[in-house]
Amino acid sequence: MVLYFLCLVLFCIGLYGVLRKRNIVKIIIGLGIIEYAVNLFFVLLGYRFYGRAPLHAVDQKILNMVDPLPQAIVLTSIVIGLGITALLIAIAIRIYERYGTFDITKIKRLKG
Amino acid sequence: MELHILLIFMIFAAIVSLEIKDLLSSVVAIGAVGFALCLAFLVLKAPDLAITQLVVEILCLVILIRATIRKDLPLVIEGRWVFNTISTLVFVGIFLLFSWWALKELPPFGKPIMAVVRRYLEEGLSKTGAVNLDTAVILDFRAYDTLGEATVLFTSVIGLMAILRRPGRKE
Amino acid sequence: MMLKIVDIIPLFVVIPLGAAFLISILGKYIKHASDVMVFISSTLLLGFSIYSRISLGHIEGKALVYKVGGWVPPFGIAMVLDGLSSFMLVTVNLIAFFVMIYSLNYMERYTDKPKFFTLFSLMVCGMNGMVLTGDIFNMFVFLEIASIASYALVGFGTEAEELEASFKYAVMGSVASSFILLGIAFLYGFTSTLNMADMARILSYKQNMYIINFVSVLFLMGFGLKAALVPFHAWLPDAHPSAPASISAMLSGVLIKTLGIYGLVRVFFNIIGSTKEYLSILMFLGAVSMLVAVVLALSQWDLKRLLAYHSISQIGYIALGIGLGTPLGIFGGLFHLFNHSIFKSLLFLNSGAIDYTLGTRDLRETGGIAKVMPVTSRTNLVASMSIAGIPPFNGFFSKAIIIIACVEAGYFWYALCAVIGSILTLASFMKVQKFTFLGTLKERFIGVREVPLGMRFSMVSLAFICIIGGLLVIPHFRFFIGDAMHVILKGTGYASVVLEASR
Amino acid sequence: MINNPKSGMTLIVKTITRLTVGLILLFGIYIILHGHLSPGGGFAGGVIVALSFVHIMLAFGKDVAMSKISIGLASNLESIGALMFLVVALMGFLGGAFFMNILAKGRPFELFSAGTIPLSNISIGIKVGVGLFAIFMALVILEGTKK
Repeated sequence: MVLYFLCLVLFCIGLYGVLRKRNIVKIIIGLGIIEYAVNLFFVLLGYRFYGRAPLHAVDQKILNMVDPLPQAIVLTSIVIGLGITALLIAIAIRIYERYGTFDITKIKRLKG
Repeated sequence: MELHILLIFMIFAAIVSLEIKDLLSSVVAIGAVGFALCLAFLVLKAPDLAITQLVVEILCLVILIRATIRKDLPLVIEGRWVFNTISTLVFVGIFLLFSWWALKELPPFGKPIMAVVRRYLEEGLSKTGAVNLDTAVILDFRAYDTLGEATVLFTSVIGLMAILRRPGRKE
Repeated sequence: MMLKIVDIIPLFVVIPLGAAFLISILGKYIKHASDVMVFISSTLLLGFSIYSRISLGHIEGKALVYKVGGWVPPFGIAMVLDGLSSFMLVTVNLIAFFVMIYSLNYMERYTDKPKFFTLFSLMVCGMNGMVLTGDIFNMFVFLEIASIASYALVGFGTEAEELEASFKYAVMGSVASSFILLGIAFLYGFTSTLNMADMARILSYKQNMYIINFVSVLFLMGFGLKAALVPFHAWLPDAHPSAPASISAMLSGVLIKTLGIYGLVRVFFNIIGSTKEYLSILMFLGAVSMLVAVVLALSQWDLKRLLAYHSISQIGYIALGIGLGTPLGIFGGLFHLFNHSIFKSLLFLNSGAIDYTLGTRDLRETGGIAKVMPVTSRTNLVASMSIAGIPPFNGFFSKAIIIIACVEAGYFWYALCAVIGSILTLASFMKVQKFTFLGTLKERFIGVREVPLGMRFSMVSLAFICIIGGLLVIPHFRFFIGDAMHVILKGTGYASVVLEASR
Repeated sequence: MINNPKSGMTLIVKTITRLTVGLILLFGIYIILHGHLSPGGGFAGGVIVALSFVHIMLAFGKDVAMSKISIGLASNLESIGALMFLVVALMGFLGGAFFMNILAKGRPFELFSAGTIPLSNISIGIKVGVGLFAIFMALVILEGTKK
């Protein structure tokens, strides 16, 4: 129960970073923290006390395996996070090339 | 118990990575959060995820450092956004308060109700032949997800190359 | 050869995917390979979606379930084709077909056309996949494909404003996706299944738990941000104007509806089960975004930014219509969703044509191009009439139905907001007509010629659909939207229909 | 060309890289092939393969890595990997449903078992490996071509 709550605290730190920070790289880092928190929350849901990794052993019959479904989902979510981070960094580099700064308060050519 | 330590370390490292002035050290701090997450996956008996998270984390760090190191960056100046800070903190506070009640109704930690997954565990080896049930779920029971997943990565590579191409428009 | 409809369902995702992968290889080597391949894939998709809509119309109120990988649904992923998803398929592929023909000519101004068409068909694949799947995590994955493709497409011109707009859009979009994924995590922990029908069945047993309200707030924030309802609309006025015209037509016309409104409807009506409070929140958000966005649009001088604000206000109409929950209201909301995607993409294509020839989008600089560009001005006139709700055009019918439904359901204030909204829309589009098409032609635009054939063809055919759009109301064609309305009205009955169909 | 002092890092890094790059690539291929037996799989193995190329590029500088794989070849290989995965999926059509695992499942703990899972793993491994290297190359090339 406490673990779930700590996970959501990490989620909120990432959210704070995204909404509050002025530097583009810090915003990307905030998004990374949000991705980590959601992934950890998913795997925490699938954990089982005294569980074993979801791999069959050659000789023995393992009964108490951990839930493999969240693991499949978090694998997908990690790679989605990598895709988004790579795209955001590419945009950030091009913005730095055009505006000369990473500070979003100075990147204000869009009006209205 | 060690999960609690790992989580508190991750929270502390996340705060450090957001608040520190120098960009490069904040990137290194986010690396620390990623490696702690990889350790947490190992403790939670998810070896597949630990490998993937570790390796993806390294690539993320290399790309992030690539983006921040060449620039002669002044130290990050913090703005006086009073209203923005208050509204974010109020939103975060309400969110955490309501989430505490919602978390009470989830099944307790460590005792998941594995309604659908029970069949994966029983038939995983016989139906798909894969020893690693995680791969059996990814590439056979829910292979359509992985097709979407490969497309997401393909889209981000093509999108990245589209954004980084040199002459944007023909004059 | 009566092709069984069930076998077509995976083709909606495989065709655009195959086209995208082939275009990215052959596009560099063969001169027109990307144009030919994207044309074939769009025509096939449009044909299949109309075929599926008509043939599904005959099987009243039943869903078709395709078991991916041969697994029975709760254990594998199921693709569900019912009234609502086939209606959304037709909308998506119709607009994608015309925008594709338009961008064959329009994208000459940009370098690297094959990459554009790869990302375009990936976006269509993401939307088709999201509309078709019966699995909630799979919906998230395809939502991500469509979103990432649209982030890259918004920044396709690599100018300073476009990069800034695409960065803001990408950050807001990823935050929304993380909220949606957190909601999915809570639902998985609570019901331990990912199949939407299975989840709806389990949730109907465990009623009025506190966690359901928390999860629906998460989903409201996530899908509301994708649909640009008012508190979350900040990214849309920046993202749509700076995208290439054909992409802003796709974004405003279809993307915010498929990712936003369809997601909200599926989650709130079919999985969680809509109670009074959710509907009233949805209606309130709709009414507020209707008024706020129209008032903001009045003061805009950039043509595409003005159109972007109108997108937010029209999404407010759709949210208001569907939020009523009454059969007439939902019918009006869905009908307006179809109409809005037609005339809003036509308006963006017109602004693209003006930008293509004159090079500027500012209303103060353009003037009197009716004489020089006859086709664009006539189609723009048709589109402005139908967005403002003038009788013979399709916009009038859907707005009238929504207003009547509001009055019938007793929400006079919302009906009044809808009327005021459409009057202000008419006012701002009169301004557009006056400043761009009437008035005196500036001397530096004398030598301007009409846009090439491809752009003219798609603009004229969209204007034609605007004119005949009103026919969907008469009983013979009513099944086109009626099936989608029945799916929404059945609410959590969706679970029994899908589970029975997947036996 | 290999050890001109100007491009890439110092000589010590280059000699160590010459030793370790082969092992990293081999380890990545091992993880891809044994995806259905031991933890890891197409994604993890692909990223390790990408990291081995990035390792060469960081140590030896841009042009050495470019001589091995140019960015055009990289994006072509990536699309081919994605097409292979789509073909494996479409092969399922013969057996009935879209992603059906139609090949023989074989004995559980063999390398060639579990039907189409190793094929999918290989195609994903190629796609992820080459695609992520193409990302890194695009980032590095952008720096080179200033206005």
